[in-house]
Amino acid sequence: MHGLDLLSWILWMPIIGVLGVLFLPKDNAKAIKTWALVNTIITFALTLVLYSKFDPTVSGMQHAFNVRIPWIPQFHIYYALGVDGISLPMILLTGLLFMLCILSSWTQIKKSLKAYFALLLLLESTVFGVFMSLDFFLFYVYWEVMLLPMFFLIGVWGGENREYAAVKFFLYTFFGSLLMLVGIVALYFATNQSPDSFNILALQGGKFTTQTLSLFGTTVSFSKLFFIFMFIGFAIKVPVFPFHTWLPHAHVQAPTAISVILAGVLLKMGTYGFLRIAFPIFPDSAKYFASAIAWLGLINVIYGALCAMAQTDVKKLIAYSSVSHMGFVMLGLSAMTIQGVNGAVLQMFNHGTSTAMMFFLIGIIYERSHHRWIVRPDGSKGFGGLYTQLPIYSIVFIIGMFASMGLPGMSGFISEALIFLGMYEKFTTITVLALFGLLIGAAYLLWMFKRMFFGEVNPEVKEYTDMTKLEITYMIPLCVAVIVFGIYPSPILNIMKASVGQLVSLLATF
Amino acid sequence: MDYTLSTVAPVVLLPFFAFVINAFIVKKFTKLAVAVSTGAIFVSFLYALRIFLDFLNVYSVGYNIHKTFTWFDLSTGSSIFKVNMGIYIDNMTSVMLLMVTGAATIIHIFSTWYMHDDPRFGRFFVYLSLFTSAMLGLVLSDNLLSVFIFWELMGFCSYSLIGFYYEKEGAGNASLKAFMTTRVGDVFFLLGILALWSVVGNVSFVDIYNAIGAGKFNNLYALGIPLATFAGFSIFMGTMGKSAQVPLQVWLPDAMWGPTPCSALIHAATMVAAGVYLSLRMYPLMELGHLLPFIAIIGAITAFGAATIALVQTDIKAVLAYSTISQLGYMVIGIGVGSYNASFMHLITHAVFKACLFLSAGSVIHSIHCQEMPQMGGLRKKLPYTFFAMLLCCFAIAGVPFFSGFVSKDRILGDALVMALAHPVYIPVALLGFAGAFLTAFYMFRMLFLTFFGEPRDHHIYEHAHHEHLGWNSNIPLLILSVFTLGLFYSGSFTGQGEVNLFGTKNEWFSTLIHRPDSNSLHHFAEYKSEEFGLVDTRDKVELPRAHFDESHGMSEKEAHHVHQIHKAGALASIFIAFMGIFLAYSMYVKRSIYPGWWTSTFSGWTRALKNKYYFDDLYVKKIIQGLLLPFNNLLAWFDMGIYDKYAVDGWEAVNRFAFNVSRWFDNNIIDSGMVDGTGASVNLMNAILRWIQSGKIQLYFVVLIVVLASYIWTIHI
Amino acid sequence: MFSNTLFMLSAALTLGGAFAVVYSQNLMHACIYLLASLFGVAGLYACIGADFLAATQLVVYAGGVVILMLFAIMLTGGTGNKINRYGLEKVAAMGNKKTYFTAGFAAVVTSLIILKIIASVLRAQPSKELAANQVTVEKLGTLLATDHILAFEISSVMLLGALVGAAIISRPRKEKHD
Amino acid sequence: MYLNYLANIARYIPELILVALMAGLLILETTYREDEKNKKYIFIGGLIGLVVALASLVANFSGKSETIFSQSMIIDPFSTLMKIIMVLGTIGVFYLSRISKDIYESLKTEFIVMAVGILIGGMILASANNMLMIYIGVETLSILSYVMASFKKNDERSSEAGLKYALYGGLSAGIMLFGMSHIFGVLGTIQFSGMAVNLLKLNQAQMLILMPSFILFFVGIGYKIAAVPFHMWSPDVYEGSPTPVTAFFAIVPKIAGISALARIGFIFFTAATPMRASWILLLMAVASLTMTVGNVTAIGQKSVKRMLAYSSISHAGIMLCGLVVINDIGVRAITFYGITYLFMTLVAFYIVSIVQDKYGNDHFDRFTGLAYRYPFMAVVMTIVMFSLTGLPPLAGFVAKFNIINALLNSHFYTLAIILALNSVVSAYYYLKIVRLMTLKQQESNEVIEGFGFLNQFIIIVMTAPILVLGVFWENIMMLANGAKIFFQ
Amino acid sequence: MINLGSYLIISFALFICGILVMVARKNIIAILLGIELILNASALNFVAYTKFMNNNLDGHIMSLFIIVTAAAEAAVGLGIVIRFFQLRESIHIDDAATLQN
Repeated sequence: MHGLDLLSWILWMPIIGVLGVLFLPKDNAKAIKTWALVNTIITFALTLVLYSKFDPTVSGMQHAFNVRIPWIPQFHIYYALGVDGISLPMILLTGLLFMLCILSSWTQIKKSLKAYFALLLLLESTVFGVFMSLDFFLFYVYWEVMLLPMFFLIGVWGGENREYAAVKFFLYTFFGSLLMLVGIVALYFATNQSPDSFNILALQGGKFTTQTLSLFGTTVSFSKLFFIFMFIGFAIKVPVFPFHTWLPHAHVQAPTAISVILAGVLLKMGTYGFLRIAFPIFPDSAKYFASAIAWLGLINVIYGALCAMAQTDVKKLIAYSSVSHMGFVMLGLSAMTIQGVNGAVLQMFNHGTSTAMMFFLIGIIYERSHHRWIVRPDGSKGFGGLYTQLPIYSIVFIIGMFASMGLPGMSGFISEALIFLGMYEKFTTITVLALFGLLIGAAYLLWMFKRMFFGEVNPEVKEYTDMTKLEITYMIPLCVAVIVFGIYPSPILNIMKASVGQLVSLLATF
Repeated sequence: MDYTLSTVAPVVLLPFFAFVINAFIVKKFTKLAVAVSTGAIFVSFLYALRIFLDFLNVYSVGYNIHKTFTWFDLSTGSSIFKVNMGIYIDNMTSVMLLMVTGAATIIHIFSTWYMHDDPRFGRFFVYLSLFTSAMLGLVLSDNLLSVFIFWELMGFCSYSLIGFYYEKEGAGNASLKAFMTTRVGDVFFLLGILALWSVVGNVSFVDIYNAIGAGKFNNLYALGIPLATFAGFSIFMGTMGKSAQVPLQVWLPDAMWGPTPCSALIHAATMVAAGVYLSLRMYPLMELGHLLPFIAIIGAITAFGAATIALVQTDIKAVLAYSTISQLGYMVIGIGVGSYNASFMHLITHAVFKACLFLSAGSVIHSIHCQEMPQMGGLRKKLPYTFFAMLLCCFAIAGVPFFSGFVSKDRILGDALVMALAHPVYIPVALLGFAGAFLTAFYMFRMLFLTFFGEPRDHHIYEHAHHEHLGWNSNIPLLILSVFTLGLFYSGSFTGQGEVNLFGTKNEWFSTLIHRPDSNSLHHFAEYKSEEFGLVDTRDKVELPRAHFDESHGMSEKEAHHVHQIHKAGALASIFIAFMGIFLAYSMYVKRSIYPGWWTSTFSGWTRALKNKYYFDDLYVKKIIQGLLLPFNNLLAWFDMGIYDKYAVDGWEAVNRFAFNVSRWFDNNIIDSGMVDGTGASVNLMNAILRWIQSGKIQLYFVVLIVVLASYIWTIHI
Repeated sequence: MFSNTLFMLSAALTLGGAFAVVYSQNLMHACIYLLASLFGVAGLYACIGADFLAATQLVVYAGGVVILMLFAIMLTGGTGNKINRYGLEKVAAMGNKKTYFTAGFAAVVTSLIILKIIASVLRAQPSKELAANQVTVEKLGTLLATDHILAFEISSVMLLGALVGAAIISRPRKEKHD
Repeated sequence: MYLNYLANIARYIPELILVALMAGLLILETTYREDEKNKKYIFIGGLIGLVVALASLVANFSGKSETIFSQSMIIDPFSTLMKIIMVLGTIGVFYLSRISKDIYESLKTEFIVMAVGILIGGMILASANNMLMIYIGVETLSILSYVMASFKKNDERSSEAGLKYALYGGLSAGIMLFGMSHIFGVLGTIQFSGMAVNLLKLNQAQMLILMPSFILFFVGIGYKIAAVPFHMWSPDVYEGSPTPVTAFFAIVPKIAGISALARIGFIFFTAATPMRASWILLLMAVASLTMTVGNVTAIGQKSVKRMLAYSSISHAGIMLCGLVVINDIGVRAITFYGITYLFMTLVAFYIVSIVQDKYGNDHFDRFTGLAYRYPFMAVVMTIVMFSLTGLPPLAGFVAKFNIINALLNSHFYTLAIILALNSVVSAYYYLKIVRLMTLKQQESNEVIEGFGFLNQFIIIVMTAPILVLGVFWENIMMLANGAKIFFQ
Repeated sequence: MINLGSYLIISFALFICGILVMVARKNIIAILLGIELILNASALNFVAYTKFMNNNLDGHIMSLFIIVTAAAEAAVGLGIVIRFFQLRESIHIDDAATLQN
């Protein structure tokens, strides 16, 4: 098909939305919102079309969708897009969450609507770009451009300490991505600037196992050094301990929709980076560092969970829980077995839905209470008796909470179980320790739930109203997702398994 | 009978659909929702009954249905990974199914009366339906993973039902405690599953048995422990959590915050029993892992310890809760001493009489709106049917002959005695078991006497108590259940010794059909075939040999005789003990010839310990959680944000500023003051500051330029 | 012989002038010493046949730079008050022990650099016959008008700019803030 | 026969135009009365002259590389491109000086004359092919710069800046000359072509003289591009000078110095002599120091102008990284960097200047809430700041990418990592402005007169290349690729 | 006696004197004197090298231009000094230190 193909449509549709928002009059809030919503719905519909046309038996990139147009021929840089089983779940998730985020922002955002929706749509496009790029340069561009809207979305529409959080988020990520940039360019020369130097697919397969370079007078393995570089770049995004501290700040300060995007999609970009780039390009080093990654993942799980338990701000608690849950993804990746990696990818998707639910819910209550204290700094209860006052909200909260906890029958369980199954034989000790992460994970969520929802109704809480129709509307798809994929994960697993299998068999040969 | 999707699945799916439907309609159509739930479980009961009758009809030890379907499949290329789900029905399952659906039906019916005035009447049934379907799913599961899934779902329902009265702070605490405590066990259970999966390749029961039979576990180690022990222990930890064994027993008494029918169903009859069911299923693994003595001791400690605590409880439900823990302890002893079918039988009998006890207690509570026994008394006249049902149940639990409790508990104790005589390690087990039996009889009758006998202690309450009338959903269920406390339903005889046949029940059908899958008999699992789940039964309908009762249980005649003798002695002892207990209770609380206060004041230290439940709660909550975990968490969180983030991460900015300041300070102080001014040693401070302000910057620049240049030239050689 | 004598005299004048510039405590004197030193340099030029340069040195420095400096000194030291309105001394002292110490340090460091170069130069110096001194004016003239005509032109730009600039900067007119 | 020194004078037309322009403007200025306001013909004339020069430069670009004036000058695509950048920068600064209040109305004409003079010096430096031209170029740049720095005649700080600049420049020029004299002594010529030939014949002892001399020589150019540790004048001068002058200093002398340095590197250090290694070592040390010191010091600044001064130091350091690799890729990278740097610096200074004119100072606080008053300007400033940080898809990123590219191509991993880390540090203070503009609520609704429609339009037009070059950099890259250094 | 060594040493001495003056003096005009000394040192080198090393008159040309630029620089420098004096009424170098971090 000449002209734009499906992937490009998905990629550029939000940009059309951005332009539309920019041309709409500033005062017509409703038109802006509606336009943004329609745009995201179309985008999501396009991702569903992509899903329907996807051939789950193909292990590599789906040739039907591949795009490869020269961009900077001199450097062999292409506008190359593609989709495979690892990226498709992420694309679907992105399309879904952004659509819901527009709805969630409907009433919550009151300041500079126009800029907000323009930036949100821009963010959507960049996220798609990251998940679709097959050209390293393009990938990097999207990876970095993503920072811009995020910076402003946190910084302008965030909480009281938003600037600090935004700057921190920016600098952290920027630091990591610059190391990645060095890695990208190094790869460019390691392939002797061949026409495939920036082609992510062509770089894959462990072509750099024997190369070395000298750094500070010592000989270093090329593969190991740049694996570490890429690892740091992606690990910051995940975030892997000890690069995690931007996350609580960013989450707490960001407005609801942005927290959702951040936790739901952006964190996945890090692990997606491992799957798409770091592991396939440096499989030997990935193997070499597997146990280190596993230990880091374990630290993430336990450390994040323990820190979450100590939080008195519910959003911060969920932020730390993201640290913990992404630790499971890292564990799954480090296992490098089909169970583990499939589990990790599934966990990426599931965490995207469940944590999005949690952040939406916190946003909903925040809109009513304008605080998020479980326990106020003076020791009194911040909430209490929400269950009595807001029954629908509570039930949705329970669903989200248990999905996040990994209750069987909810989506989180399957992925966590697969991850554990995948890693048990390789890292028994780590598995045993990581299991306690599940325990603590349940503890902090339930404890939080108990303190917020049980007991007598606080006088303040009496004034809260239950979820509005709009809020229910955007929670329903997520509720459905966490339950349906908990019972029947095959729709997601089927599309990813071939691609994951390919990756695992590649790793197995090293 | 054909086992197809349409004949088996409804057992689980009907309550589940009821749950799904009710979840949406409950708010508007409460009555309809209740009807749907109750109807669903009743139909489900009929299906279960049909299955049970089929099994009873075939009457074969080897009869089983194993059907699987692929849940999801991750296989690509050469690597195979598949997760199968399926059903596995054997004799044990069919009995369990019948028990669960039966108890659930009765409790549903009872709840329509008991919960009627509750504002969340409908929602209760939603949870109940979900719970029932989860429990049935667990029972039907063919593998540990799905057991785990349903196990956790039940945990969730239990959590929700304990926290049913969410306005109460205590309910929140209790539900949290219940979920977290069982979660400790669950985590280990999951670990066990992982360990088994690594050996077997999946976790279906049959494959695990086969693997054990084929010796696949030999010479395998996990973390330096033999793998069988490791996995067995992990799974048994699951049992300990769910079945409230020491030291994870703390949650069950608190679980009484839930509505009484839910206590009856979940915390007495089914969910807590699921733990024991799991260990029974994994019996070969426990045996292989040499865990039996450990299990027996845990069970004995639980059985005795809980019984002692029950002595001092004044809350009627608390007594029942501790008695549940204690009885679960007996089941675990049964596993530990190899008394497989007695243990299972106790599971069933206990389910029945304990459900009945709870419902009776519920009836009492509903009638007087009070749970404290010291305020009751004399209710016999006002609640005759309840009293009757409770009396039968108390006989059963106390181990009075002809009642179901006697049949099952006696066999466990008998086997414990056999084992104690053979291995000294079991001696404390037997001793604690018998002592516990004595206490059981005592405290159950204490409860009964305090409630129904004597004079009303609180007249106000007594006056307001409703007179009981026979009602289809109020006390008929109790009576139905109380009928099934008779031992003959289980043993086919009154005494449990297999001598009298009645009503055409098969001779000792329970003992005949439920067979211990021990290492000797595992080989026949290799012949078990599994089929794809479908709408048609493709099973090869082979004629199975009908089972016959083997009095010697496969032992040689001499051994059997020896065992029989010991059993007989044990039975006599336990009968004696039961009556002793009842008599003691009678003399204390009815005749008042022994003054209980003397005991409590004489053993005041003990009493205090008992009242505080041996300080387990204190240890867990105050010491471990509040004393260790939370401070550690706070420390960690403080470290994360206060130290790590502040200094290590934001520190780079500080480092930059520091570098900036150092360079400035260096310019101003070292070069300027130090080298320019510092030469004049007598420069006073004021002068220094003045000069510092009016520093000859440009010349400083010159000096720096020259010095750097020199350093370049002297370091950069060609 | 003459050239040797001239060299000796010039060198002495150069170095003496330079040292005097360093230690003189009077700015006016220092300026005159500088002139002497520059004269000495002109003599040194003359010794090795750079006749045109020597002449230029005399003309430009004696006639231009030093006079300019003297003017500047007079312009800045003129009025009777030694203290300005900020309470600062108008014409600074030439320096003190401390500054000389620092300067000495700088000088030592500099000499480390230069000695390194000079030592190598002298070590690598080829011994070859010196050509007789010739008149350089014509050659220089030719070079300036041919090979280095561009430098010649650009220096005119530079001088023009410097002229205009110096005029702009030092025009005593106070500008209005606008 | 002597006339062959004038051969190819046609290639020299751009500079000639500018010389004529300078003289012409001076004459034109004399026709005005002293107190006449708005001498716009000078401005228009200057603009026309620059545009003509630009046109002739563009025409020159595709011509073949050759030396003119008896090898005093090289006209090659590289120098032509660098000159184009300088001329563009000058044009930009012209307009800025026109609208700025930082330069007295009566001195605006002189500013233009001086700027043209400096531009000539810079262009000479960019294509200098002997030491004399280098020296004359540097001096022309410097001496006129001293004047420019003290252009705010009634401001003590301005004249202090000029003073510091003059003194520091004097010392640097002296040191440079001292180095040059020894180089001349060893190599026996001042022509680069001859020097390059003689260089290969040297023995070890002579090399030993040459390397320190080259370092001394380096000082003269290093101080012009404000390379650490020869940078110390620059923050003071940048802060003290009027803002248009600062903008001018941040562009023309830097670009000129970089191109001279690139040429020197190419001519003397392409061959694998022992000196090459030490030259590279020198440049590496200087480049990493320049980046680091520039960035670290920029963090602590309160004045935006001073911050930009330090930031321009660090950018010079990045360009120096491109010089470390003495090959075409490095040259291409710095050429591209120069182009983007030009636009980024211009836009930044335009906005700073306009804000400063309004409030009388340029503290960071003055930018607070700008996004709510002048969204376009805030967006533009944000784009520039992110581009300076090196964020795709902006030109600054592509420029940095090319530098890293050049570094890694020659396996300078350490330097590449230092560059990357420095970018993070720089992000911090660039973000500070963005943060203040967008994240903080506005303090007032004051109208900033400078942001009229025309000025906004011009600023946006100047920002366009930053965006376009970030995405469609192919063509400019080809251009930069063609701009190879030529030497005989 | 008239050889390269002596010339180099003279120029070396001039250079050092220049540095000493530039660093030690507190008077701005005096510092300008130092610059002249340094420039002369370099110019002398050029001439000396022309004579003793290579007989290339380009060295003379360099010297010539050094003299020229020195003059121009002195003119501009003194102009700035005078302007500074007019504003500040001081030619103390320490008074020219208001611009700092």
